[in-house]
Amino acid sequence: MLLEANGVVSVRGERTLFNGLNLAVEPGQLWQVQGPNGAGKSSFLRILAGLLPAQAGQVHFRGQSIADVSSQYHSELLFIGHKAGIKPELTAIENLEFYAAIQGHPLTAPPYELLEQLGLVGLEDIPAQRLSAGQQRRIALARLWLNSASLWILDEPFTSLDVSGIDLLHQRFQQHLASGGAVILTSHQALNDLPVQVHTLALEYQFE
Amino acid sequence: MQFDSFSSFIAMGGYGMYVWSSMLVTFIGLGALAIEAKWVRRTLKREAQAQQARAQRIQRAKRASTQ
Amino acid sequence: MWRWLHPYAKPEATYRLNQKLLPWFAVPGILLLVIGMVWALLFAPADYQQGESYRIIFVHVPAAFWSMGFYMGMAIAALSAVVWQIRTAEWAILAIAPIGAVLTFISLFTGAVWGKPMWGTWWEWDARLTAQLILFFLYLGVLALYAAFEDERTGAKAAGILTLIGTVNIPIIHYSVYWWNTLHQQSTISKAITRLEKPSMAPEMLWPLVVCIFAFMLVASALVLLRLNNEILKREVRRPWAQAELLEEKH
Amino acid sequence: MTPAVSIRTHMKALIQRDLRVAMRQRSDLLNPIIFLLVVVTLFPLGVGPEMNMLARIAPGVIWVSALLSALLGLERLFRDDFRDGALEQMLLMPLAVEWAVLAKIAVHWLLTAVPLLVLAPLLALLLNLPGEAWGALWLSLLLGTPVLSSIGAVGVALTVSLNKGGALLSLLLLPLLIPLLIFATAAVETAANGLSPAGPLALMGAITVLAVVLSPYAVHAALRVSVN
Repeated sequence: MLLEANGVVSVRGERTLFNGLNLAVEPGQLWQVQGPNGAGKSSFLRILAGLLPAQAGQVHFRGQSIADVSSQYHSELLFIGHKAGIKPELTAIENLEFYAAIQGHPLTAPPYELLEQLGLVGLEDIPAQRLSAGQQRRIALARLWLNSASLWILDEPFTSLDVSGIDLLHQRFQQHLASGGAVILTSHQALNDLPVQVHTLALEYQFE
Repeated sequence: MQFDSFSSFIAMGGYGMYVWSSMLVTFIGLGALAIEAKWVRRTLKREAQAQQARAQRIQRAKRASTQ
Repeated sequence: MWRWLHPYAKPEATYRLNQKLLPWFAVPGILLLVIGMVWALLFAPADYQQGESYRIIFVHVPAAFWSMGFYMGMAIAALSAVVWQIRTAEWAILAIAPIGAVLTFISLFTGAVWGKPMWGTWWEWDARLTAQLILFFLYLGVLALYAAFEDERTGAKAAGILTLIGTVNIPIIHYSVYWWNTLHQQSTISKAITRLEKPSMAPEMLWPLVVCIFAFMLVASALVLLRLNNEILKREVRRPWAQAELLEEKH
Repeated sequence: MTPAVSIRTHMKALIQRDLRVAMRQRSDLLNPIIFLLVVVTLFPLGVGPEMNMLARIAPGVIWVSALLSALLGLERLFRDDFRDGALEQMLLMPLAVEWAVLAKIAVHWLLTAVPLLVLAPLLALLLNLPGEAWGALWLSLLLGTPVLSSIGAVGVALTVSLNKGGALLSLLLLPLLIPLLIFATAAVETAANGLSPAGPLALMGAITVLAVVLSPYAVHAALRVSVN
């Protein structure tokens, strides 16, 4: 068992987002967290990543509480949240250089080919603030090719990607799952054309 | 010629420190402006080269996609 | 005149004109500067009161003179930028401001260094020095405002407006500072400064000073042209003519 | 399997990135220091140019102005990182977050204190600070600025998710910085009177060590609250 959540409770303000959520992720699995806006999809992902404390319940990574093994957990985790962590003053290459270095795969050469595949050709050395939101998102997603984390937690990775971008991402997911990794993501789109089995966890909007 | 020897020229009647530091700062200031202008021009040249490389990359990508 | 000037409001034409003008400022400027400095340091007689230390005047006065002069130049550029929307004038503001700031700094520094042996203190809150310091801040303000804008076009516009406000303000600042200084007039040093800086100069001192003032004007103008061309290229770097211009040269 | 990455690599990468970002917005670095210079200039214009009086108020004026200018640029420490999500990524780094915080504090110190230390003699000169006190002023700034950066980091970490900005931060931090102000000005004044400033400076050193060692933990806790 790679990641396991037991009875996770989250209360934001006066509202209970979810109560007693369970999830068990095995290597090679892709999980989609579904639900309407405000159901707490992002909060759930942030709890799984260890950014947000849960009001109750535990999250275990390889059988140990993530709070106890946070260092090991974070070295095997890749989290790309709603805010992607791309510094707007730096170029795509400089941003990726940083993340590659801290993930233990320092870049030897600028990853032009990868950026080209992601539709960022000609934009590699322009400060990210001059690029569109979608293009900045692609820079963040390029990190998926530049690390060897086993667990990916991605918040709406397909937003503002075009068809070929989505295709490329699907391929990468497939590779990752085949090599024993796992993916947890949220998405508004149905993942029908993904050539792997998609496990789903549905959240419902709680009015209380 | 107001000074009879080089050392008296450097000494400036005991005010050497003041006179020469003034001259130094003045010419460093003006020189820095000139050097900065040259330096900016060089970064602009690099920018133009980067632009060229970028255009080539885009063209290559276009060619690859039409094939 | 407007019709004659108009083609030069086009960036490329201005760039070519500047390139042509540059040697006419730079060469005589450097030549005069060398002549002036040699004359000032080697041949001009020593002052009977201040000895050799007065030779600082040959850099101090030109710098102080043109720090004000270039602010006026900047103000004219700002006026043309704000009133007639000439883009090259906007860039001229940005080309002049750092040079004016450096000249102001030189005048402040040399003033302080001159003050030390003469009045025994590096700095005195004398009206003239204080006004010069405030001028320095005005220059820095223009530069900081421009740098704060992400969009260079709006930044240049804002800097132009600030320059004009500063121009209106300079006389007011000047008089208020002088008034403030007479209000607190207790030190004899301040009076001494005013007295010392208005000497009736002997011609053998005056001439090298005039040469230096001219030399500073020419050299600083050459620097303005250099910077203005950089500013033009910075904005036109995507245009074919600028690309060709930049990629051609080798160094 | 992800290769192990040392703390040094992490801190180096962080420091390098932050310096790069700072170099892209140089004006943000210069403005507080120009502000400091202008504020110091205002005092003679306000109280009159009498050199003896200026010499007497110089230590306090310089230190109060330095505190105010330090508060100006302080928000930058975490605000931008919070907005673009880099802060989350920092909390997810596989090293104790305290190290990352320490790297951020070090960069902030480098970018704010070093210009201040360079400018300090000029400020002393403008306010006619007696020559004997220049060394003490410089040392007090050298010892005091790490405290500003590290206690400032705690304040910014606490307020970064609020859109309240500077006033709240000043309200929060200035009371905490009062001891620093007291010891620093005391050091400069004793030196100006020809006595040894070692006592107050030693106390400042102790405060500095305490602040630098403890603040990363406080910042970490505060960031956990803010990044929600």
